[in-house]
Amino acid sequence: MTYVAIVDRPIDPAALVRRVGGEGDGAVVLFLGTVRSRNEGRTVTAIEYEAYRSMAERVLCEIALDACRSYIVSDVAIEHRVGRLAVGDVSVAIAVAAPHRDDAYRASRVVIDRLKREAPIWKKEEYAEGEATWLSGVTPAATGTSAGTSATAQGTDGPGD
Amino acid sequence: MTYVAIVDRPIDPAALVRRVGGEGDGAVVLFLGTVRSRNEGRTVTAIEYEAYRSMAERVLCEIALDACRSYIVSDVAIEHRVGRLAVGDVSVAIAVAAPHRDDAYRASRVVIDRLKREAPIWKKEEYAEGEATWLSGVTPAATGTSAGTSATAQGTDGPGD
Amino acid sequence: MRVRALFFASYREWAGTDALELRLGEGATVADAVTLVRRRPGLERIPESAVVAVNEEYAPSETALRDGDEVAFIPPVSGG
Amino acid sequence: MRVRALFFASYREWAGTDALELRLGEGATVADAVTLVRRRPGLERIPESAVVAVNEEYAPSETALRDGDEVAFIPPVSGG
Repeated sequence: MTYVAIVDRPIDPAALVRRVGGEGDGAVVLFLGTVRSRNEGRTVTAIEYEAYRSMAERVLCEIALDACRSYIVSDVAIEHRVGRLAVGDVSVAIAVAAPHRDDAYRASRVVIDRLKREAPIWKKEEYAEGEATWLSGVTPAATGTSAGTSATAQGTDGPGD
Repeated sequence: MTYVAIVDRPIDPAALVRRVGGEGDGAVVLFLGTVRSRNEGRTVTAIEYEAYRSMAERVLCEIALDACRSYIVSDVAIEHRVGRLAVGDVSVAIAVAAPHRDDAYRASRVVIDRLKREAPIWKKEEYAEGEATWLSGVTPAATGTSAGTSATAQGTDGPGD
Repeated sequence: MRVRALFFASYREWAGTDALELRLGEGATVADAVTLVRRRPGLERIPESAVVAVNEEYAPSETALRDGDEVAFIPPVSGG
Repeated sequence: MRVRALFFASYREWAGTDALELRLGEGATVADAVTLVRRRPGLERIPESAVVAVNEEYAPSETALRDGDEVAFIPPVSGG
Protein backbone atom coordinates (compact mmCIF):
# COMPACT_ATOMS: atom_id res chain seq x y z
CA MET A 1 0.00 0.00 0.00
CA THR A 2 1.21 3.48 -0.86
CA TYR A 3 -0.38 6.63 0.53
CA VAL A 4 0.94 10.17 0.07
CA ALA A 5 -0.72 13.47 0.88
CA ILE A 6 0.09 17.14 1.20
CA VAL A 7 -2.23 18.30 3.96
CA ASP A 8 -3.13 21.67 5.45
CA ARG A 9 -4.30 20.33 8.80
CA PRO A 10 -2.38 18.89 11.75
CA ILE A 11 -0.79 15.49 11.10
CA ASP A 12 -2.07 12.63 13.26
CA PRO A 13 0.88 10.22 13.65
CA ALA A 14 -1.29 7.46 15.13
CA ALA A 15 -3.65 7.60 12.17
CA LEU A 16 -0.70 7.28 9.80
CA VAL A 17 0.61 4.26 11.71
CA ARG A 18 -2.82 2.65 11.48
CA ARG A 19 -2.64 2.92 7.68
CA VAL A 20 0.37 0.58 7.45
CA GLY A 21 1.14 -3.00 8.35
CA GLY A 22 -0.50 -6.36 8.01
CA GLU A 23 -0.29 -9.91 9.27
CA GLY A 24 3.04 -10.53 7.57
CA ASP A 25 4.76 -7.48 9.04
CA GLY A 26 6.99 -7.56 12.10
CA ALA A 27 8.19 -3.95 12.07
CA VAL A 28 6.83 -0.46 11.66
CA VAL A 29 9.10 2.60 11.60
CA LEU A 30 7.51 6.03 11.94
CA PHE A 31 9.53 9.18 11.29
CA LEU A 32 8.25 12.57 12.41
CA GLY A 33 9.83 15.86 11.45
CA THR A 34 8.98 18.63 13.89
CA VAL A 35 9.50 22.38 13.96
CA ARG A 36 12.53 23.28 16.08
CA SER A 37 12.76 26.46 18.11
CA ARG A 38 16.31 27.13 16.94
CA ASN A 39 17.99 26.91 13.56
CA GLU A 40 21.48 28.11 12.71
CA GLY A 41 21.66 30.08 15.93
CA ARG A 42 18.39 31.95 15.52
CA THR A 43 15.18 31.66 17.53
CA VAL A 44 12.38 30.37 15.30
CA THR A 45 8.80 31.28 16.23
CA ALA A 46 6.97 29.69 13.29
CA ILE A 47 7.51 28.13 9.86
CA GLU A 48 5.37 28.69 6.79
CA TYR A 49 5.47 25.65 4.49
CA GLU A 50 4.56 25.97 0.82
CA ALA A 51 4.32 23.16 -1.75
CA TYR A 52 3.73 22.64 -5.43
CA ARG A 53 1.07 20.28 -4.25
CA SER A 54 0.28 18.15 -7.28
CA MET A 55 3.95 17.69 -8.16
CA ALA A 56 4.94 17.11 -4.54
CA GLU A 57 2.46 14.26 -4.28
CA ARG A 58 3.75 12.85 -7.55
CA VAL A 59 7.36 12.98 -6.33
CA LEU A 60 6.46 11.47 -2.93
CA CYS A 61 4.57 8.67 -4.65
CA GLU A 62 7.59 7.89 -6.80
CA ILE A 63 9.89 7.91 -3.76
CA ALA A 64 7.52 5.57 -1.89
CA LEU A 65 7.26 3.16 -4.81
CA ASP A 66 11.03 3.17 -5.30
CA ALA A 67 11.42 2.27 -1.62
CA CYS A 68 9.06 -0.67 -2.08
CA ARG A 69 11.14 -1.82 -5.03
CA SER A 70 14.51 -1.41 -3.29
CA TYR A 71 13.53 -2.98 0.03
CA ILE A 72 11.15 -5.68 1.21
CA VAL A 73 8.51 -3.27 2.44
CA SER A 74 4.74 -3.77 2.57
CA ASP A 75 3.38 -0.25 3.03
CA VAL A 76 4.62 3.33 2.87
CA ALA A 77 2.47 6.25 4.04
CA ILE A 78 3.68 9.86 3.83
CA GLU A 79 2.02 13.10 4.89
CA HIS A 80 3.61 16.55 4.60
CA ARG A 81 1.85 19.53 6.08
CA VAL A 82 1.72 22.99 4.50
CA GLY A 83 0.69 26.34 5.97
CA ARG A 84 1.86 28.03 9.12
CA LEU A 85 3.31 25.71 11.77
CA ALA A 86 4.28 26.50 15.34
CA VAL A 87 7.32 25.18 17.20
CA GLY A 88 6.75 21.52 18.05
CA ASP A 89 4.24 20.93 15.25
CA VAL A 90 4.78 17.88 13.03
CA SER A 91 5.67 18.97 9.48
CA VAL A 92 6.17 15.52 7.96
CA ALA A 93 5.33 11.95 8.93
CA ILE A 94 6.50 8.77 7.22
CA ALA A 95 5.24 5.33 8.25
CA VAL A 96 6.80 2.18 6.80
CA ALA A 97 5.75 -1.40 7.53
CA ALA A 98 7.90 -4.40 6.61
CA PRO A 99 8.33 -8.05 7.54
CA HIS A 100 11.76 -7.27 9.06
CA ARG A 101 13.06 -4.18 10.81
CA ASP A 102 16.19 -3.72 8.73
CA ASP A 103 14.13 -2.99 5.61
CA ALA A 104 11.74 -0.75 7.54
CA TYR A 105 14.57 1.41 8.92
CA ARG A 106 16.42 1.65 5.61
CA ALA A 107 13.33 2.47 3.58
CA SER A 108 12.22 5.10 6.10
CA ARG A 109 15.62 6.74 5.96
CA VAL A 110 15.76 6.80 2.17
CA VAL A 111 12.25 8.25 1.94
CA ILE A 112 12.97 11.22 4.25
CA ASP A 113 16.40 11.83 2.69
CA ARG A 114 14.96 11.88 -0.83
CA LEU A 115 11.92 13.92 0.23
CA LYS A 116 14.23 16.63 1.49
CA ARG A 117 16.24 16.67 -1.73
CA GLU A 118 13.49 16.22 -4.31
CA ALA A 119 10.01 17.22 -3.16
CA PRO A 120 8.96 20.71 -4.32
CA ILE A 121 8.29 22.00 -0.83
CA TRP A 122 9.70 25.15 0.77
CA LYS A 123 9.82 26.65 4.21
CA LYS A 124 10.01 30.24 5.35
CA GLU A 125 11.22 30.65 8.91
CA GLU A 126 9.89 33.44 11.10
CA TYR A 127 12.28 34.65 13.78
CA ALA A 128 11.81 36.22 17.19
CA GLU A 129 13.09 39.57 15.82
CA GLY A 130 10.16 39.68 13.39
CA GLU A 131 12.11 38.87 10.25
CA ALA A 132 11.18 35.95 7.98
CA THR A 133 13.27 34.19 5.34
CA TRP A 134 13.00 31.33 2.88
CA LEU A 135 15.57 28.69 3.78
CA SER A 136 18.40 28.27 1.29
CA GLY A 137 17.51 24.65 0.54
CA VAL A 138 18.75 21.96 -1.82
CA THR A 139 18.78 22.24 -5.62
CA PRO A 140 17.03 19.14 -7.01
CA ALA A 141 18.83 17.31 -9.81
CA ALA A 142 16.99 17.93 -13.08
CA THR A 143 17.27 14.51 -14.67
CA GLY A 144 15.25 13.41 -17.66
CA THR A 145 12.29 12.16 -15.70
CA SER A 146 12.17 13.06 -12.03
CA ALA A 147 15.13 13.77 -9.83
CA GLY A 148 17.18 10.91 -8.40
CA THR A 149 15.30 7.74 -9.17
CA SER A 150 17.77 5.56 -7.29
CA ALA A 151 17.07 4.75 -3.68
CA THR A 152 20.69 4.20 -2.84
CA ALA A 153 21.71 7.62 -1.56
CA GLN A 154 21.75 7.78 2.20
CA GLY A 155 22.11 11.57 2.21
CA THR A 156 23.75 13.77 4.72
CA ASP A 157 21.93 15.40 7.53
CA GLY A 158 21.10 18.97 6.65
CA PRO A 159 20.33 21.68 9.14
CA GLY A 160 16.58 21.23 8.49
CA ASP A 161 16.39 18.51 11.09
CA MET B 1 14.14 11.99 29.44
CA THR B 2 14.30 8.23 29.78
CA TYR B 3 11.23 6.05 30.23
CA VAL B 4 11.17 2.26 30.19
CA ALA B 5 8.39 -0.13 31.13
CA ILE B 6 7.43 -3.77 30.86
CA VAL B 7 3.65 -3.65 30.51
CA ASP B 8 0.92 -6.27 30.45
CA ARG B 9 -1.62 -4.16 28.57
CA PRO B 10 -1.77 -3.08 24.92
CA ILE B 11 0.91 -0.57 23.90
CA ASP B 12 -0.39 2.82 22.74
CA PRO B 13 2.18 4.08 20.18
CA ALA B 14 0.72 7.61 20.13
CA ALA B 15 1.03 7.89 23.90
CA LEU B 16 4.67 6.84 23.68
CA VAL B 17 5.37 9.43 20.98
CA ARG B 18 3.77 12.09 23.19
CA ARG B 19 6.30 11.27 25.92
CA VAL B 20 9.26 12.36 23.79
CA GLY B 21 10.42 15.54 22.11
CA GLY B 22 10.71 19.18 22.98
CA GLU B 23 11.26 22.57 21.41
CA GLY B 24 14.83 21.75 20.41
CA ASP B 25 13.95 18.52 18.61
CA GLY B 26 13.46 18.24 14.87
CA ALA B 27 13.02 14.49 14.59
CA VAL B 28 11.17 11.64 16.27
CA VAL B 29 11.66 8.01 15.25
CA LEU B 30 9.19 5.43 16.51
CA PHE B 31 9.88 1.72 16.09
CA LEU B 32 7.11 -0.82 16.56
CA GLY B 33 7.66 -4.56 16.69
CA THR B 34 4.52 -6.49 15.81
CA VAL B 35 3.51 -10.14 15.92
CA ARG B 36 3.83 -11.73 12.49
CA SER B 37 1.56 -14.49 11.26
CA ARG B 38 4.46 -16.49 9.89
CA ASN B 39 7.89 -17.34 11.25
CA GLU B 40 10.37 -19.76 9.73
CA GLY B 41 7.70 -21.21 7.50
CA ARG B 42 5.12 -21.89 10.22
CA THR B 43 1.75 -20.21 10.80
CA VAL B 44 1.79 -18.38 14.11
CA THR B 45 -1.51 -17.84 15.89
CA ALA B 46 -0.27 -16.12 19.06
CA ILE B 47 2.87 -15.34 21.05
CA GLU B 48 3.28 -15.55 24.80
CA TYR B 49 5.90 -13.08 26.04
CA GLU B 50 7.59 -13.55 29.39
CA ALA B 51 10.10 -11.23 31.07
CA TYR B 52 12.30 -11.05 34.13
CA ARG B 53 10.56 -7.77 34.68
CA SER B 54 12.77 -5.94 37.13
CA MET B 55 15.96 -6.91 35.34
CA ALA B 56 14.45 -6.22 31.92
CA GLU B 57 13.61 -2.67 32.97
CA ARG B 58 17.11 -2.26 34.36
CA VAL B 59 18.68 -3.48 31.09
CA LEU B 60 16.38 -1.29 28.96
CA CYS B 61 17.22 1.73 31.08
CA GLU B 62 20.91 1.11 30.60
CA ILE B 63 20.45 0.70 26.83
CA ALA B 64 18.46 3.95 26.68
CA LEU B 65 21.04 5.87 28.69
CA ASP B 66 23.88 4.49 26.57
CA ALA B 67 22.03 5.69 23.45
CA CYS B 68 21.76 9.18 24.95
CA ARG B 69 25.51 9.12 25.61
CA SER B 70 26.48 7.82 22.16
CA TYR B 71 24.18 10.07 20.13
CA ILE B 72 22.75 13.56 20.46
CA VAL B 73 19.35 12.42 21.61
CA SER B 74 16.92 14.20 23.92
CA ASP B 75 14.48 11.47 24.96
CA VAL B 76 14.17 7.70 24.76
CA ALA B 77 10.95 5.89 25.70
CA ILE B 78 10.64 2.10 25.56
CA GLU B 79 7.70 -0.19 26.31
CA HIS B 80 7.76 -3.97 25.96
CA ARG B 81 4.57 -5.92 26.42
CA VAL B 82 4.32 -9.30 28.13
CA GLY B 83 1.51 -11.85 28.17
CA ARG B 84 -0.39 -13.41 25.29
CA LEU B 85 -0.34 -11.37 22.07
CA ALA B 86 -2.33 -11.96 18.90
CA VAL B 87 -1.05 -11.53 15.34
CA GLY B 88 -0.72 -7.81 14.59
CA ASP B 89 -0.35 -6.79 18.24
CA VAL B 90 2.52 -4.45 19.11
CA SER B 91 5.08 -6.27 21.29
CA VAL B 92 7.62 -3.46 21.63
CA ALA B 93 7.66 0.28 20.98
CA ILE B 94 10.67 2.59 21.05
CA ALA B 95 10.34 6.36 20.63
CA VAL B 96 13.44 8.55 20.25
CA ALA B 97 13.49 12.33 19.89
CA ALA B 98 16.57 14.25 18.76
CA PRO B 99 17.51 17.61 17.29
CA HIS B 100 18.54 15.90 14.02
CA ARG B 101 17.20 12.82 12.29
CA ASP B 102 20.49 11.03 11.84
CA ASP B 103 20.90 10.64 15.61
CA ALA B 104 17.26 9.66 16.05
CA TYR B 105 17.50 6.85 13.46
CA ARG B 106 20.83 5.54 14.73
CA ALA B 107 19.81 5.57 18.38
CA SER B 108 16.50 3.87 17.60
CA ARG B 109 18.30 1.13 15.70
CA VAL B 110 20.88 0.52 18.42
CA VAL B 111 18.17 0.35 21.09
CA ILE B 112 16.11 -2.32 19.32
CA ASP B 113 19.21 -4.30 18.30
CA ARG B 114 20.53 -4.33 21.86
CA LEU B 115 17.10 -5.02 23.36
CA LYS B 116 16.88 -8.18 21.27
CA ARG B 117 20.33 -9.35 22.33
CA GLU B 118 20.33 -8.34 25.99
CA ALA B 119 16.90 -7.89 27.56
CA PRO B 120 15.74 -10.92 29.59
CA ILE B 121 12.55 -11.40 27.61
CA TRP B 122 11.35 -14.58 25.94
CA LYS B 123 8.66 -15.56 23.50
CA LYS B 124 6.78 -18.78 23.01
CA GLU B 125 5.11 -19.09 19.65
CA GLU B 126 1.82 -20.92 19.28
CA TYR B 127 1.22 -22.50 15.90
CA ALA B 128 -1.86 -23.31 13.87
CA GLU B 129 -1.27 -27.05 14.50
CA GLY B 130 -1.66 -26.48 18.24
CA GLU B 131 1.99 -26.85 19.18
CA ALA B 132 3.87 -24.12 21.07
CA THR B 133 7.59 -23.58 21.42
CA TRP B 134 10.04 -21.19 23.04
CA LEU B 135 12.09 -19.50 20.34
CA SER B 136 15.75 -20.43 20.27
CA GLY B 137 16.93 -16.87 20.89
CA VAL B 138 20.23 -15.14 21.49
CA THR B 139 22.64 -15.92 24.32
CA PRO B 140 23.47 -12.64 26.08
CA ALA B 141 27.14 -11.96 26.73
CA ALA B 142 27.85 -12.35 30.45
CA THR B 143 30.28 -9.49 30.98
CA GLY B 144 31.26 -8.17 34.36
CA THR B 145 28.38 -5.75 34.71
CA SER B 146 25.60 -6.06 32.18
CA ALA B 147 25.91 -7.42 28.67
CA GLY B 148 27.36 -5.30 25.90
CA THR B 149 27.74 -1.82 27.31
CA SER B 150 28.94 -0.35 24.02
CA ALA B 151 26.39 1.14 21.68
CA THR B 152 28.46 0.54 18.60
CA ALA B 153 27.11 -2.80 17.42
CA GLN B 154 24.57 -2.43 14.63
CA GLY B 155 23.50 -6.05 14.88
CA THR B 156 22.21 -8.29 12.17
CA ASP B 157 18.58 -8.81 11.51
CA GLY B 158 17.43 -11.99 13.16
CA PRO B 159 14.33 -13.90 12.17
CA GLY B 160 12.37 -12.34 15.05
CA ASP B 161 11.47 -9.35 12.89
CA MET C 1 2.98 28.54 -28.38
CA ARG C 2 1.82 29.43 -24.95
CA VAL C 3 2.96 27.82 -21.73
CA ARG C 4 1.94 28.49 -18.18
CA ALA C 5 4.79 29.50 -15.85
CA LEU C 6 4.36 28.75 -12.15
CA PHE C 7 6.32 30.39 -9.33
CA PHE C 8 6.77 29.22 -5.77
CA ALA C 9 8.25 30.47 -2.50
CA SER C 10 10.94 33.15 -3.07
CA TYR C 11 10.39 33.10 -6.85
CA ARG C 12 6.67 33.73 -6.30
CA GLU C 13 7.43 36.69 -4.07
CA TRP C 14 9.88 38.10 -6.62
CA ALA C 15 7.34 37.61 -9.42
CA GLY C 16 4.54 39.14 -7.39
CA THR C 17 2.31 36.38 -8.76
CA ASP C 18 2.12 32.60 -8.69
CA ALA C 19 1.54 32.19 -12.45
CA LEU C 20 2.20 33.90 -15.78
CA GLU C 21 1.41 33.00 -19.36
CA LEU C 22 4.51 32.90 -21.58
CA ARG C 23 4.53 33.13 -25.38
CA LEU C 24 7.40 31.27 -26.99
CA GLY C 25 8.38 30.41 -30.56
CA GLU C 26 8.03 26.90 -31.92
CA GLY C 27 10.90 24.67 -30.85
CA ALA C 28 11.44 26.65 -27.65
CA THR C 29 13.12 24.85 -24.79
CA VAL C 30 13.15 25.13 -21.01
CA ALA C 31 16.25 27.34 -21.38
CA ASP C 32 14.27 29.75 -23.58
CA ALA C 33 11.50 29.95 -20.99
CA VAL C 34 14.04 30.73 -18.27
CA THR C 35 15.60 33.46 -20.42
CA LEU C 36 12.21 35.01 -21.12
CA VAL C 37 11.15 34.95 -17.49
CA ARG C 38 14.42 36.49 -16.33
CA ARG C 39 13.67 39.60 -18.42
CA ARG C 40 10.72 40.41 -16.20
CA PRO C 41 11.48 42.99 -13.47
CA GLY C 42 12.34 41.22 -10.21
CA LEU C 43 12.83 37.87 -11.91
CA GLU C 44 16.36 38.59 -13.06
CA ARG C 45 17.19 37.18 -9.62
CA ILE C 46 16.15 33.73 -10.81
CA PRO C 47 19.41 32.02 -11.79
CA GLU C 48 19.98 31.02 -15.40
CA SER C 49 20.55 27.52 -14.08
CA ALA C 50 17.15 27.51 -12.34
CA VAL C 51 15.55 24.10 -11.85
CA VAL C 52 12.37 23.73 -13.89
CA ALA C 53 9.65 21.12 -13.88
CA VAL C 54 7.58 20.57 -17.00
CA ASN C 55 4.16 19.07 -16.33
CA GLU C 56 5.25 18.11 -12.79
CA GLU C 57 8.50 16.38 -13.77
CA TYR C 58 11.97 17.86 -13.34
CA ALA C 59 13.23 18.70 -16.84
CA PRO C 60 16.75 19.59 -18.05
CA SER C 61 17.26 22.92 -19.84
CA GLU C 62 17.34 21.39 -23.32
CA THR C 63 13.83 19.91 -22.93
CA ALA C 64 11.56 21.02 -25.78
CA LEU C 65 8.33 22.66 -24.72
CA ARG C 66 4.91 22.16 -26.21
CA ASP C 67 1.85 24.37 -26.34
CA GLY C 68 -0.07 24.17 -23.08
CA ASP C 69 2.83 22.90 -20.96
CA GLU C 70 2.97 23.78 -17.27
CA VAL C 71 6.47 25.14 -16.62
CA ALA C 72 7.23 25.43 -12.91
CA PHE C 73 10.23 27.37 -11.60
CA ILE C 74 11.51 25.44 -8.60
CA PRO C 75 13.64 27.27 -6.02
CA PRO C 76 16.03 25.12 -3.96
CA VAL C 77 13.74 22.85 -1.93
CA SER C 78 13.57 22.75 1.86
CA GLY C 79 10.76 20.39 2.81
CA GLY C 80 10.79 17.93 5.67
CA MET D 1 24.77 -19.45 52.44
CA ARG D 2 21.43 -19.40 50.79
CA VAL D 3 20.64 -17.85 47.42
CA ARG D 4 17.40 -17.62 45.52
CA ALA D 5 17.43 -19.23 42.07
CA LEU D 6 14.97 -17.87 39.50
CA PHE D 7 13.87 -19.68 36.34
CA PHE D 8 12.25 -18.24 33.25
CA ALA D 9 10.66 -19.47 30.02
CA SER D 10 11.90 -22.96 29.04
CA TYR D 11 14.02 -23.27 32.20
CA ARG D 12 10.95 -22.45 34.32
CA GLU D 13 8.99 -25.16 32.57
CA TRP D 14 11.80 -27.70 33.05
CA ALA D 15 12.09 -26.74 36.73
CA GLY D 16 8.35 -26.89 37.27
CA THR D 17 8.72 -23.75 39.37
CA ASP D 18 9.87 -20.18 38.93
CA ALA D 19 12.07 -20.12 42.04
CA LEU D 20 14.11 -22.40 44.30
CA GLU D 21 16.24 -21.79 47.35
CA LEU D 22 19.81 -23.09 46.98
CA ARG D 23 22.22 -23.84 49.82
CA LEU D 24 25.85 -23.34 48.88
CA GLY D 25 29.14 -23.38 50.79
CA GLU D 26 31.01 -20.18 51.55
CA GLY D 27 33.01 -18.96 48.57
CA ALA D 28 30.61 -20.54 46.08
CA THR D 29 30.47 -19.05 42.60
CA VAL D 30 27.93 -18.79 39.83
CA ALA D 31 29.46 -21.98 38.35
CA ASP D 32 28.74 -23.83 41.62
CA ALA D 33 25.12 -22.69 41.53
CA VAL D 34 24.78 -23.93 37.96
CA THR D 35 26.29 -27.30 38.90
CA LEU D 36 23.92 -27.66 41.85
CA VAL D 37 20.85 -26.72 39.85
CA ARG D 38 21.74 -29.13 37.03
CA ARG D 39 21.53 -32.04 39.52
CA ARG D 40 17.82 -31.46 39.90
CA PRO D 41 15.64 -33.72 37.71
CA GLY D 42 14.68 -31.92 34.51
CA LEU D 43 17.31 -29.25 34.99
CA GLU D 44 20.17 -31.30 33.63
CA ARG D 45 18.97 -29.81 30.33
CA ILE D 46 20.26 -26.40 31.44
CA PRO D 47 23.70 -26.09 29.80
CA GLU D 48 26.79 -25.86 31.98
CA SER D 49 27.51 -22.62 30.13
CA ALA D 50 24.10 -21.20 31.07
CA VAL D 51 23.91 -17.42 31.32
CA VAL D 52 23.24 -16.25 34.85
CA ALA D 53 22.32 -12.87 36.28
CA VAL D 54 23.17 -12.09 39.89
CA ASN D 55 20.97 -9.40 41.42
CA GLU D 56 19.72 -8.39 37.95
CA GLU D 57 23.14 -8.06 36.31
CA TYR D 58 24.67 -10.57 33.93
CA ALA D 59 27.52 -12.29 35.81
CA PRO D 60 30.36 -14.50 34.53
CA SER D 61 30.68 -18.00 35.96
CA GLU D 62 33.57 -17.10 38.29
CA THR D 63 31.47 -14.46 40.10
CA ALA D 64 31.44 -15.08 43.85
CA LEU D 65 28.00 -15.36 45.41
CA ARG D 66 26.86 -13.90 48.71
CA ASP D 67 24.12 -14.90 51.08
CA GLY D 68 20.77 -13.59 49.89
CA ASP D 69 21.76 -13.14 46.26
CA GLU D 70 19.14 -13.50 43.55
CA VAL D 71 20.59 -15.89 40.95
CA ALA D 72 18.56 -15.89 37.73
CA PHE D 73 19.04 -18.55 35.05
CA ILE D 74 18.60 -16.77 31.72
CA PRO D 75 17.70 -18.86 28.66
CA PRO D 76 18.71 -17.41 25.29
CA VAL D 77 16.63 -14.24 24.98
CA SER D 78 14.06 -13.56 22.26
CA GLY D 79 12.38 -10.28 23.09
CA GLY D 80 11.37 -7.61 20.60
